[in-house]
Amino acid sequence: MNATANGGVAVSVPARDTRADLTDQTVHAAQADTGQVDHIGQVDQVVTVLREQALATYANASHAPTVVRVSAHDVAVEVRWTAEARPAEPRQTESWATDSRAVDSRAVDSRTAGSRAPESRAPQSPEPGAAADDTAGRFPLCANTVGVFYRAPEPGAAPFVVEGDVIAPGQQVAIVEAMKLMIPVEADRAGLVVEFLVPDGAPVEHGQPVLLLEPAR
Amino acid sequence: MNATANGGVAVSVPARDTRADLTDQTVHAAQADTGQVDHIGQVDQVVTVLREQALATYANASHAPTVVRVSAHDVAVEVRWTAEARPAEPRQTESWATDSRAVDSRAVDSRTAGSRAPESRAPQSPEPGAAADDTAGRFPLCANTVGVFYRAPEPGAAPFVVEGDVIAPGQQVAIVEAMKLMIPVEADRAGLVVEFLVPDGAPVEHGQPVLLLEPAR
Amino acid sequence: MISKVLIANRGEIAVRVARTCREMGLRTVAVHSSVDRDSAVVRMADESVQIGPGPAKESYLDIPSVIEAARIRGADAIHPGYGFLSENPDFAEVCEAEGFTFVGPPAAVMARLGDKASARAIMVDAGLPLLPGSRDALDSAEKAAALADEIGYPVIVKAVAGGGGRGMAVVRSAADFPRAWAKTKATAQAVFRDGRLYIEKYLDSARHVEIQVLADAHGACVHLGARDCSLQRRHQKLVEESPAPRLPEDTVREMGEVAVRGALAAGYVGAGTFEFLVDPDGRFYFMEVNCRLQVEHPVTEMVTGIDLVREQLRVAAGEPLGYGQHDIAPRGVAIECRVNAEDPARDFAPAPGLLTECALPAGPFVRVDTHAAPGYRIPPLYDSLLAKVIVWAPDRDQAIARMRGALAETRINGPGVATTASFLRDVLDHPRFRAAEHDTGLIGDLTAPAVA
Amino acid sequence: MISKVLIANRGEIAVRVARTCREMGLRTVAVHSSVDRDSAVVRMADESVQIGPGPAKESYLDIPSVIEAARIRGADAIHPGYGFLSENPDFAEVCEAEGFTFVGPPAAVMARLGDKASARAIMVDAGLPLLPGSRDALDSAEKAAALADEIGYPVIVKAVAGGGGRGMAVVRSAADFPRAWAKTKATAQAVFRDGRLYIEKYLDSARHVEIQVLADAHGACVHLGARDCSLQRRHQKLVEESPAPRLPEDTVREMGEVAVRGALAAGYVGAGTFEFLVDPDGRFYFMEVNCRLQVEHPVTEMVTGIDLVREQLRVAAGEPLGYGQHDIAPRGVAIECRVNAEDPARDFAPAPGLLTECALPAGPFVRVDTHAAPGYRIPPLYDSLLAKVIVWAPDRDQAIARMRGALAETRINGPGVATTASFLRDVLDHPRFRAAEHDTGLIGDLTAPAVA
Repeated sequence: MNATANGGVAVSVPARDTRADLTDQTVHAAQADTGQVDHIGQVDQVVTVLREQALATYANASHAPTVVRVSAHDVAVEVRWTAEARPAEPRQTESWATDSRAVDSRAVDSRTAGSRAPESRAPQSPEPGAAADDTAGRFPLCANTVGVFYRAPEPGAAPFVVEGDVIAPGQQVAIVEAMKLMIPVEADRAGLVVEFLVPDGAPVEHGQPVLLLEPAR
Repeated sequence: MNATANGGVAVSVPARDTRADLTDQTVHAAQADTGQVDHIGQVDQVVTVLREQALATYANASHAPTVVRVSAHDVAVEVRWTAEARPAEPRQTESWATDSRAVDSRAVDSRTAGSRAPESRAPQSPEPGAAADDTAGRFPLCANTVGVFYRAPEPGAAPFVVEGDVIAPGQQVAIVEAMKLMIPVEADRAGLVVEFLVPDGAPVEHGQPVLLLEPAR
Repeated sequence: MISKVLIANRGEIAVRVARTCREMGLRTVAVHSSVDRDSAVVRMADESVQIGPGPAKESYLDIPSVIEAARIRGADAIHPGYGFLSENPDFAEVCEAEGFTFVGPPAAVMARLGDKASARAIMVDAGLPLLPGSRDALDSAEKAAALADEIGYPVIVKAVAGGGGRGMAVVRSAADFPRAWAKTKATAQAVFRDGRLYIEKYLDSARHVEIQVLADAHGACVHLGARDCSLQRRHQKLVEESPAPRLPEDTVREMGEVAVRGALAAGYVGAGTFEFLVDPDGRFYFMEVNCRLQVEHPVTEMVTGIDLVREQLRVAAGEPLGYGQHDIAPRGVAIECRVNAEDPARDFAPAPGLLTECALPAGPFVRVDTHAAPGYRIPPLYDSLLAKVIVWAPDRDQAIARMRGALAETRINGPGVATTASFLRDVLDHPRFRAAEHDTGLIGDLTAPAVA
Repeated sequence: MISKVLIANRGEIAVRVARTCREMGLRTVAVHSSVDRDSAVVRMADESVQIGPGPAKESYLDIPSVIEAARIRGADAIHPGYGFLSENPDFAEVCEAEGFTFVGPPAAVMARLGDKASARAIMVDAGLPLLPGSRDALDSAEKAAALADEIGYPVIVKAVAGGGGRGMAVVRSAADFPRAWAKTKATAQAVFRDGRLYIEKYLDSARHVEIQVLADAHGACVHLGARDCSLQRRHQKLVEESPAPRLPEDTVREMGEVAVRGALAAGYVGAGTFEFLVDPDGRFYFMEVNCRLQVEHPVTEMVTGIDLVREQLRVAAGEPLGYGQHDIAPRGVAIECRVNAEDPARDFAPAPGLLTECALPAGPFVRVDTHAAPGYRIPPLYDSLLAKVIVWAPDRDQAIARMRGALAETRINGPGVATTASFLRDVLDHPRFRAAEHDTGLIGDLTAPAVA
């Protein structure tokens, strides 16, 4: 962006409207009301800059935006993508990967967690080998039934596993009590226990992440 | 379009599917309310630049966007794709140019024609100087009121104009009879009469193309 | 006989009329401005004609274009909807002269009832109660003040040529009278170029209650009960219901009887509405006749089961009503909320734009009349009514609960778009509305800045 | 008292139940499979619990998961909708045992009525007419043939354990009987591992007419008139209406009376449906009781004004009905069409997929019950019911015209998606349906390949 672009190029992420189910994250740049770009050649240059900025914004967003709009003075570029038509093979998928979700799910209520749950009854974890940030490679273990989550086989007993333990595939790490049945929660793959995502004795739903693991080194 | 035509830069009017509200490829330029870009040649150049920018944005996006909008001053180009009707090869976009539409409008029924009618009561014509096929530069003259279209001032009289005539801005070319009033249809700009699009004595609606013209050489 | 109806309107009412025409096997012609070329009624109608550019004056209000559209499409009847040309006696007259059946009362009846003075004269003769007042213009401030003393304060001074809330002043004491009179006269002279004034008793706490009547061309006339339209914001109705809550049955019957008497006296044919003010003691006063379908007609339909547009068309075609007052049996309670594209946070400024989301309520006893859908672009040129949400229930509490749920389901969004949906929910929750103790002042109280 | 209701279902009925709960001020818990996590009821409910993966067996049919969901969310009542667990006496029993109010009849009543033999015994004792037949299993082909001679051909041979159209054979003459008996016995043994058979009189031209009953826990019971559900395709209802057309009022009243008598005899509580076959002479025969809300319950709601889900919840909470038979005053005609995601052009194969367009009808006296919306992806795992379009009108002709219009407004599209909407329009146009002379064979006649 050249020196004439001092009208301000705002790139901001507005808070999501609580009612707008169809809207997604929006990266939006406010329009500058003043200033003029005089010559066509200059317009071309400015638009080129804006376009590159728009696409770079898209590429670097942690989640796929649906609208990117950048403008300077009275020149603007806006690009929209529809939610349904997400690419099958996105180059940037890694940055949108689900790794952060398991971590986030502590904070979200059960409803939101439920809506993110994986499809299968078997414990699942997101795509391995994802991005290289500090949660790299972490994956959740999910409850396979609705019920009450317990870390120990009975009150007062030692927990099945604790943070820092390395667990093996098939190893029992917790139980979910459903209609007085004690249903074991077992690891589907090996890993190091990073953190429990659900407190002892808390209700869980099917597919809710209960344990955060990382690859055992 | 001449220097006085600063009321709007219509790159095209979208074809309307009778049922699909959301669909249809649309190449649309926002109407300029103020006369910031004064000369039509300049508008043409600006639109060309913006259009190329829009298509470049599309081509360089890692995923197909659904809307690309670029604007400079009060001139804008917006390109939309629907999820269903995404072009396989975005470089074909230039074939969406409007030239063929005026010709097609002979075939469409009045309802469709109505749906393509320009917004203003003043006769309008599409953007000149587009692609270089054999209909290059042709533009329609539209009825400005609902009524019955007549080519001659009275039954048996000679028609106001015939195919091949060169007409001047303001020249009467036909009449529309509405509630026994004879409302003249006048040319808004000079041109060579290529063809009448509506038979003598046929009903027409507001905005319906009645005459096809091409620039007088 | 009618076989093809031109719908001389737009928006939800055009769709509403088209639906009934379709059910009756009548062909439809939609007319539209260039802005509305992709509108719902254009898609729904059998044929359409673009009659002009966006501004209503050059399209929906342009009589020659509407008439010519009817002619070139071979329509034999014209339904005017509400607003636009619906209460224009000239239009009704041109329709008649040009051989089209106007779906509404005869032009001459419309003209008589559209003029305040002649309407009042007809209704007084028919025995309808009017607010105490002068009825006719008073030629001096002294005479007016004497009359005001006689009928008792507060009184309202009104311009004969007034309307839309302008050219009127409420006077609460004899001391204030001369000044208010002079000031209103000056305003009337300036605004309407007609300084004539009259006075009426002013009701501080009044409810707006109206009676729907239906009359055929053979002398039969029935009423379909009352609608309470007291929930208004600056004379715009927001919420309407039928029956009128907390209004004794006897009062409603009496209002219905005088409305029928008035309609017969005026030679009314078609669907019409008699507006009354009702004071806190249940006394009612005739205000005016609306010579057309009302926006709020669905609440009457929901409680009576009668399709008013169907009846309009039948009567316009010369058919007899075929039923009498004793056949009308309203059931339950219906409420309508008008969802407008207005922003309550910005003093109800119009908030048009593209609807990226348009989820409307549905389910048991919920009706929506609208022209909106996802992808619809609300043009800024016309009125802001976007959708009417109507519910029915056996009683008022259930109807309110149902409406709250329906409004909660309503999700209308888009860049720049705002609606009154959530404001309406707040209104429904107001204790005075819940208790049906509201009057026409409620919304003013709700939205007015708090004063000490 | 009920204050929080878990809705143990999905699709349109879950939305339907949630709406009434909301209107009654009851909190709602939606349960859903992982596939349905973004469904309409999940958005509408106050809370939601994912109870399992997509397959219904591991989610909607998994009793422990549903019960546990109710427990962890503190629900005090469970509404089962229709299908899934709604007629499972074990589920009703577990609900009772675990301290949840099951919104339906008591488990023991459901068990008795769910068993054909015990249901028939109760109803015979209560004086309901049954088709002539053996009622109980017959232990030899000879005895069966003798009985068939006695009741007269045609007869139908049915497996005691049969259902869903399997394990039955129509026999038209004594000569064919032995072979049909042997073959049906072999099929029954193979399919149901139970070779017991019984026989009944077979009606060639029968209408399926059912009576809606409502009973409280204090011995009060009313019926809400009849529904005609004769328009079926392979035992799947497509179009339902109330009242049953061309059925004399006396017949309907008599059917209603015996249904109430049967419900009281069975100790029924809640909303239930008595199914009858009606022969061309107007004689009716009890078939079975459906111990739940029916898919077609809206047509009864539209003519009576009674919200059946509300009544179910009130009765389940122990409230008395509070009204008697003379308070029920059906008005007009209601018709329901089931819009299924099936392709009539491919023998009604399921046609699920993403809905890129989902425009549903609206307007006067049109109701839509659905969970679908633009952007909804119909999962292939569950039944194909996408939307129920219900209309009301003063008479049947107007109702049919209104339904035709409503179906014409229905635009549901998406890659791979097909619906029965236009097929239903054709059905409505069939002269036999128009004349109400159709029976359960009409759709078979419509869709069967023409034979010489």
